[in-house]
Amino acid sequence: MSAFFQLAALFLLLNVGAGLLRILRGRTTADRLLAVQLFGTTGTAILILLSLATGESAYQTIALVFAILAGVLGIVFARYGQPSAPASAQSQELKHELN
Amino acid sequence: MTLQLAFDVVLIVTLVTCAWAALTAPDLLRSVVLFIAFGLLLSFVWVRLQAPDVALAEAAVGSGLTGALLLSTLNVMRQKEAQIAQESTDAARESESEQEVAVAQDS
Amino acid sequence: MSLIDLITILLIGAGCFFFLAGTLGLLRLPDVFTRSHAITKADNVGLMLIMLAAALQVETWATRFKLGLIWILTLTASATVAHLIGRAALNAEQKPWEEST
Amino acid sequence: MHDTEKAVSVGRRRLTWQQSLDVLLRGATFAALWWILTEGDNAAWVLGIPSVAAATLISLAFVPPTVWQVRPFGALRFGLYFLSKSLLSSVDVARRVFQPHIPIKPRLVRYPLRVREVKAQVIVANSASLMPGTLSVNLADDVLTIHALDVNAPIREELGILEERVAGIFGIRLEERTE
Repeated sequence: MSAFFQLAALFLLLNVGAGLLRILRGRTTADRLLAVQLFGTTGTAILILLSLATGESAYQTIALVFAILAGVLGIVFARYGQPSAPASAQSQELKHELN
Repeated sequence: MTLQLAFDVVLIVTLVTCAWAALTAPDLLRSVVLFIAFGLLLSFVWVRLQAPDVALAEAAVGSGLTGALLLSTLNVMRQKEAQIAQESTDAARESESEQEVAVAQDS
Repeated sequence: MSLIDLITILLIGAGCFFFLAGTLGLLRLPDVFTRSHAITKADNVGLMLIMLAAALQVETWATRFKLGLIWILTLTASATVAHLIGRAALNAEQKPWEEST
Repeated sequence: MHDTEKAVSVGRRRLTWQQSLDVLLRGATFAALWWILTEGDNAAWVLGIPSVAAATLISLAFVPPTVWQVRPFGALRFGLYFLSKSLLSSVDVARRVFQPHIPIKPRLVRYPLRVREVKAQVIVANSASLMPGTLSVNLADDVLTIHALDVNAPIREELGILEERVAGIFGIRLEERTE
């Protein structure tokens, strides 16, 4: 069983690597935010799998910290992570289109 | 055993790529995001080295707290820069108008 | 191999499949909004399945509740972050992608 | 407090029995959290009881005691609906991204909410993000802006059901839409 958990963890780590590619290629701030979200969720899953593989329950606490951090970092990013653009003409127009 | 080795190799390759990208990123914001990602990956390294307490500290302080602080610093820096740019354009405009006044008095 | 182990393997396999779907969506979809769709939905279900598998493997009920707590935290966090990403992209005047036909 | 007969005194404030129920519930939640985080270690309660008491007092200082209006049956119904829909949503995503040409027709949709309570609106917005084909991107002035993955899907109907389920948690009755 331990080997299977390791394999699944390896697979998810490769997923994280692919997400890193998105950060590297992404042009907008929102793209990078997405990758951080991916890291939070996938990282939690990897840690749970590693704790199953080794039987070490301390890793679950780290998974808990990851889960909390993903939320905090996301909110901090949305607050500070971009030039504060007030609703300009174009976005007003976009909102108007929705009506 | 080989699976663990494969995990470690992938981890190290991703970690080093991430570190390199963070150092060479063209803008600071991307650097900070990559730094946070680097911290998360580094905490996996600590897990693999069987040091869960260090991993916990790395995730919470090294990645989360430092990342948030860097971001808010970046924000303050941007505001200062915008302020300075604003002041310099104001100053330029003022000196221009002074010159105009001087020209008007001359004639 | 016991029945519980078999179910665990199935659940983790399905979880990994959904994580793969999320990552593939992240790489293939055309704009921030659609990528956010993929990440938010697929990854949370993937995590849920892996948590269920882990809940079968651990011994105590306290640990099972802890896993549930982690899942709920991730769920709320990613729903909130998805909303914030969407709003940030909208405020930054990004037009949602539309098929050009 | 109008309900002086059944009031309980906590500190200088007088609480109705419903508000003291809220205080008790908060204490129970924090105690449960402590139990989970210490993995059921009985020895940890020496620190746990003061921590739980402190957490309850601090939470009361920031959020004054409120009256709970949650209907257990409604909450259960919402939970089951949410779980089944969120499972379907990821199947939907997987179905789309594994095709060589991704079948999407994304569009922004404005959905005027019928529920007025902010609590319920936030729950609607957040759970819409985890349901098939919808992602909430803005919530302002009782209007929810949704990014729909496929504009031809019955988005408004789905959101209507979701809204009813959320209203069911709090026992709110929704009026029929007059359009």
